[in-house]
Amino acid sequence: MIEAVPLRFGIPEPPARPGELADFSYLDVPAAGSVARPAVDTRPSDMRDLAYSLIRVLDEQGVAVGPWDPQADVAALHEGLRAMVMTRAYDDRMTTAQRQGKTSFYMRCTGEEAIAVGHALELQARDMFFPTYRQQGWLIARRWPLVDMMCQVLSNEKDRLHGRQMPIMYSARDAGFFSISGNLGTQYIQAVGWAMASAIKGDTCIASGVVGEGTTAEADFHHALTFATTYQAPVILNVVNNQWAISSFQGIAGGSQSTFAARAIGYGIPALRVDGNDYLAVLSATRWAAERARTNYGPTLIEWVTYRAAAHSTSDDPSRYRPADEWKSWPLGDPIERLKNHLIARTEWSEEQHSELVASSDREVLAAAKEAENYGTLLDGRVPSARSIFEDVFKAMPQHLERQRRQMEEGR
Amino acid sequence: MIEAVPLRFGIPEPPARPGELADFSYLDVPAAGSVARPAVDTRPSDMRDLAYSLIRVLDEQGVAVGPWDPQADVAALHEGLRAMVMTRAYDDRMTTAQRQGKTSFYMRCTGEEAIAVGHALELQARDMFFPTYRQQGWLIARRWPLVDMMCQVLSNEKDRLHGRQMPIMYSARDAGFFSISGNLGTQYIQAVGWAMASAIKGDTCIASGVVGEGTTAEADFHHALTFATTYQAPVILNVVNNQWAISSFQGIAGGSQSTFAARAIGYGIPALRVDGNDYLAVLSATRWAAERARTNYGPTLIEWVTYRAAAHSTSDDPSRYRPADEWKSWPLGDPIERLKNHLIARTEWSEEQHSELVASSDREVLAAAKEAENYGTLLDGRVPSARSIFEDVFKAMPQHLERQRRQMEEGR
Amino acid sequence: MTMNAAIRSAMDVMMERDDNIVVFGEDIGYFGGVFRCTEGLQAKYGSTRVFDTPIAEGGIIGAAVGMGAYGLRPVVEIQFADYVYPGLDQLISEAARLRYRSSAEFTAPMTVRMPCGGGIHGGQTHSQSPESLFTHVCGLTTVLPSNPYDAKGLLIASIEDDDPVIFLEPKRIYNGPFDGHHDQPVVPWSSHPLGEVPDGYYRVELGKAAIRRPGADVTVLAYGTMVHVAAAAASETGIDAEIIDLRTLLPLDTDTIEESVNKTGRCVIVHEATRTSGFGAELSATVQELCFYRLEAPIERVTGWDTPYPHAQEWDYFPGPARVGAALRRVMEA
Amino acid sequence: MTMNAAIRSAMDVMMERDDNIVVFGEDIGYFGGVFRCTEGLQAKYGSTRVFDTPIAEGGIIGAAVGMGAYGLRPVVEIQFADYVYPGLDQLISEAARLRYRSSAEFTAPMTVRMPCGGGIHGGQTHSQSPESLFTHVCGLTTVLPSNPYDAKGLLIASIEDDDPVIFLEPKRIYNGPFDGHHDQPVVPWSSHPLGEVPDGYYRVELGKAAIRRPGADVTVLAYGTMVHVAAAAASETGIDAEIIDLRTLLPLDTDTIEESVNKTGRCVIVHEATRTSGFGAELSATVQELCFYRLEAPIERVTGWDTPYPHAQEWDYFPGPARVGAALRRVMEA
Ligand SMILES: Cc1ncc(C[n+]2csc(CCOP(=O)(O)OP(=O)(O)O)c2C)c(N)n1
Ligand SMILES: Cc1ncc(C[n+]2csc(CCOP(=O)(O)OP(=O)(O)O)c2C)c(N)n1
Ligand SMILES: [Mg+2]
Ligand SMILES: [Mg+2]
Repeated sequence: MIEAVPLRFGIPEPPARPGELADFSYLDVPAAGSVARPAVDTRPSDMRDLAYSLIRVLDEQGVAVGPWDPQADVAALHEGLRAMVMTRAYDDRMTTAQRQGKTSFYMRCTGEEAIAVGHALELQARDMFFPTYRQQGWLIARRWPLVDMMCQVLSNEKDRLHGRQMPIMYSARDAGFFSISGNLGTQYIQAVGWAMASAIKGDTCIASGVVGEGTTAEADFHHALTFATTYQAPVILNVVNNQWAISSFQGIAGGSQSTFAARAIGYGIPALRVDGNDYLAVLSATRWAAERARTNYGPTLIEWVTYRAAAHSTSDDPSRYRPADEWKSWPLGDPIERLKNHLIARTEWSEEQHSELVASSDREVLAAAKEAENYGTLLDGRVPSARSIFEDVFKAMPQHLERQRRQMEEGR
Repeated sequence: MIEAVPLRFGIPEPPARPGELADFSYLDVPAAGSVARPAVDTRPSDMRDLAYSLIRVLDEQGVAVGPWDPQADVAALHEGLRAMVMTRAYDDRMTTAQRQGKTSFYMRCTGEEAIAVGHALELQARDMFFPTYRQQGWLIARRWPLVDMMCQVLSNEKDRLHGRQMPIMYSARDAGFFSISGNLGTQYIQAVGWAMASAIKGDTCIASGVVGEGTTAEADFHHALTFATTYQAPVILNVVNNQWAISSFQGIAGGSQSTFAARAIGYGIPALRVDGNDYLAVLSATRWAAERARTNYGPTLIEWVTYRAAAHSTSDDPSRYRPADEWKSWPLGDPIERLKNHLIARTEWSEEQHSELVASSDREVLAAAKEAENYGTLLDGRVPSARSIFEDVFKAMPQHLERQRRQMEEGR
Repeated sequence: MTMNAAIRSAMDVMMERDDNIVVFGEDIGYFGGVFRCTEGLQAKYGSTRVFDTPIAEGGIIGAAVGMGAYGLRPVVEIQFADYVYPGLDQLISEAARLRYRSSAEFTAPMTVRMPCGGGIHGGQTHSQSPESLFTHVCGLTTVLPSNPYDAKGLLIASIEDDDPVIFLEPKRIYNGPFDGHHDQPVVPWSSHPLGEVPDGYYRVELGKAAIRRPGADVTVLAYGTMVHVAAAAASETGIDAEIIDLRTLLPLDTDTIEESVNKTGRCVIVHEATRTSGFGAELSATVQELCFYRLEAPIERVTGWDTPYPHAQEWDYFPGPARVGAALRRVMEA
Repeated sequence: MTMNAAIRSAMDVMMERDDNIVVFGEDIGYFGGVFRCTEGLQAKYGSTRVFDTPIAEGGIIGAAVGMGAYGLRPVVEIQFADYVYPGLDQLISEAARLRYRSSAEFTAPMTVRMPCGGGIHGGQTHSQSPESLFTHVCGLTTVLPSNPYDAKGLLIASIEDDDPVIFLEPKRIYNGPFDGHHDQPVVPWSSHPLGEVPDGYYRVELGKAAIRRPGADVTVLAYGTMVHVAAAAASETGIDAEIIDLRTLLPLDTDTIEESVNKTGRCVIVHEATRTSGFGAELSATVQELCFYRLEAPIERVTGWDTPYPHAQEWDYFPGPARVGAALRRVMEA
């Protein structure tokens, strides 16, 4: 019998706090092209190592290398670049609108654009995406109207959601984009349920759900993996590991002891761990997981390793809890820069074309913003009617809600 | 782009239903002694294979072999055998009491006795056990009074829990046995919280929590593993895989795609998968995990592979959903038989001694039952007072409960 | 027909009519559910439409929300209402809000069945009546039948409803109209008019109460098991009570309630759930808002006590005919 | 002192006195919480007693139950009351029941803090007031302060309580006594008497209401933000209302309520939560039970509507001084 030592309480600490030097040595970055690509019908138990590696396609020179190179044609890559640049322009504009008081709140996805954009362009029209609040890139990639996005953010008279929802809580069924919930993680098991339904009906479309690495701690993450494995649901379960959950670094969610991709292993679900700032890796990993799902090989979990370059939201100030310049040291760089360099390396793009793309995106966003603001903003008070807050609680308005609406109108 | 095939919905089916031949070919049973025993300070990532193997000590001849042999002395084994035999005698008696209407409900642990008994005798007095309703073996191994156990089951005037709780929902702080909850899984994260508290205080005692394999699907299983890994809590997380959750075989909880032990891997928690009907393996695996926890190497998950030989509870009839004789084919046998044979092989026990142990245990249980029934049963209505139902809702009874108690007494 | 048979029949009838209806929950497939409410459905419709689930109420309800968004109509079982809490977030934050937050782009047409109430020696984790929690959540419809005929018709209406419906089943009356006299044998539903259940399709509309016993002196508001307890109390006290079986708690049939209390001027509310913030509170508040000037006596609530449901002292907790009768006398004497 | 500062001070004072007190929750450690209520505590007491948690409300509350059973006194933060639902099972089935089901062998002395209420354009997932759900759960104490002085004293009393306490913090009044006039700047707590908060230890007892404004004509029952809204309504209508700040919802101070309503004969109840089965229902039912023969007008409830909390139309939802004033006039004219 061992003699008793006092127990110690451990709590993971981030590598650097404000004032300290950024340090990402905890992340090891294998060379692009170094990870094997198994056939999609490989048994999960034969590819567990994928959960501990990092799938990368673009090397330091921006050249696509290795078995995960999606061999994407140039038009597709231009389309992806357009959407990423537009997404960043959109984020800039909406951030400004919030500062001007035209809306109450906004959330950027800076540095993570490749994931939602690549995913959107790789999946099919009838597939359903269950996003978080940081997947606006999907809507832009699917060319959902910028003006509609903005009207929602501005809660104005043209807001499809009638001002009831907080800014950025889009819902866009026509773009295969499920209504965003303010409650973390709930959409993950819903994505699995949607995929089960598709399989129950013998349909051909799949679902894809997203959570951040912090949200993997919620119950619905576990429920999603359990149901996905038991029913072999045709679903892609994405974990966007952007290293931070508001002020909590990924170690607080358990990232110091393992990868988030590895969570899937214990459920018998295959997992890919992917450089989320490598647009070609995003296309390729999405394609692999989608093909598995579509051909009845079941679910796949993908951990996208990226970095939340901006504040959590307009209510947040990251300089309170992490080095202000941490992003500069992020080993996986900027997804837009990397795709740009790849296209330039292929002589399919130039700095001039890129500056023009950035400028034209800004112009397009600005024009859309002008139009959207014509329909009102939270600031000028041209918001949807109070009457509408009683609608859509139920399909048919029950007596007690009609009574309450009357009372509201009588000022009771 | 692959062409679309209709999706299929899969649902795992047990190998055999009533009328069919029992079939446990899904379980592969390695030879005793074949699994290596790593040092307790081994990194989790260096022993993942333990989650897919099966630790066994007793070979077909009942001889203890291999690195996991606990080298237990004979007295300790006799003590374990006594507790297992007594537990079975107790279950028999209480099952009869339920049939006689002396209590409303009972749950047996037949075939699983080794786990709670071995665990109880291996852990220390100040450690805290967070059990399910199938761990009565712990109380008997810790020699908690049989009469007190019975009075709780009978809800009589001596019931320490004042008849408020359903039968078998024991609470025995003095035996290091946490209050049993009727809500599955809730105790698992509580065990982690208790262990965190012990570490926070620099104490030396550890916690051990239990769930059945079916309950691994609940949220609190995930919470327990997440918190245990993040704070490296000194806790043992047990999964008793007895193949069934009421009528649902272990595949419904995801057991067809992986082992339950493997769930731990993705959290960076080491996992042991152990023959739960091998008493020596139970001692040995418990010792290994407890030593890790006590020496600040953090949590361990143990999957105990066993079989629920009896009905789920007295309200259940397993012949409706599984072959009536399934247990006969169970590859890991009966834990009592196996320990008995081991001791006989060591010439430290005989059939005669065993029959005498069984007989004396029955006598002891019968005597305890007679005494307990003197204090009343649900049948004769000598149950705790109605007044007491208002106590312990809060530490001090608030005004509104005093008022309600008066109203009850006035028949309002 | 027993109440469980009526509930099974409702699912059977609807599954035949609409193959977007799927049924799942813990032990409900091959086994047919711990209360046998789904017996035979898997054999008839196959395990693609009727299947067991992992033990995860949050997962069950969350998956149902996703399926509803796809276009199915899930009918799920929570094994006991006492175990719905792990699924409350998916009910409150998701199922109840989905239509609203997406402006009807996505909806959650689902029915969540769960046995509730005590009287079977189930102790605190097999006896609870959490209905009032659901009625506080806008977007949920809450139904609680008192007999086989209503159970089938209301369940069919619930399944056809395009929004989430909580369907609570008082387990103590699955087999007969238990009236609180636990010392007497329960008469089976077969000998009760409301135990006569048509085999085919029919609806009992949501949001409509039923007057079980017309009366002039006092209005009793009850639902589920308590409807039968109230009837016993009325006949035993000889008080001419008008017994209203609410059937649907939300939306509430305030017209029927208002009319009755305006007539009787007296009101007794009975439920099994704990008293504080139980649904009786909302009923009492509503009645005095609607009928204040007609009330001749204080509205009384007869409820479970504000304690967990005890095991051995179950009948001291259960609001039986004696307690209800005493309340009737008090309001008549007031 | 602001209300968040008062809350921080309560934890600080108690952590100094009792090293069994630990504080944890999402983003509450190094960062100090999204509402800064734990700012500086980790620096002062170290990360063994003040630490961040994974994003799992069920895990936070479940771990707290286990720690309480060990002998610690956890004080946990749920980032928004809207996110407590994943933790409800651990609260309802475990924390609230542990003492009862173990006959006091094990207890859960813990405090669960959570910001509640709207008025910050937080939409439906940052504005909810779920207090009535907690009041229906026997074994839970529910506290909801309206000012910094009470917030500190009540939080200290809550932390010292040997059973689980739900401590709701109306986020709209963290910085000042907002009275519903959203078009006007909020006066800071520094210029309000109840913003004067002693640095040291003191208790405000649980279960005791406070009369904020004595009055003869009508009793207003309110808590949290609504206390200030009611005060504004009273002064703007010139109606001599007696405003009772409940402070603790359960156990409820019925003596103070009864005495006041028996005096005024009129009662208006105000809360921000949705109306149906909100805590106002229990208050209304209780008042008519206690004061039936003294009531001269129907009890009125002024509440949030039975819809999710809208974002852009927040002020159409929020029960402001105009609506409360109108109710006061109605009951006076009745
Ligand atoms: C159930 C729930 N708990 C807490 C919150 C508050 N919250 C909003 S975002 C967030 C951090 C999420 O981090 P992560 O999952 O990593 O996503 P990221 O923001 O990094 O994209 C928290 C705690 C919430 N919205 N819902
Ligand atoms: C939260 C919750 N859901 C459902 C139940 C009903 N129930 C009681 S035991 C049981 C099966 C548990 O199976 P398992 O975890 O494998 O434990 P075993 O009974 O096999 O020991 C179920 C579903 C419950 N008690 N609590
Ligand atoms: Mg993150
Ligand atoms: Mg089991």
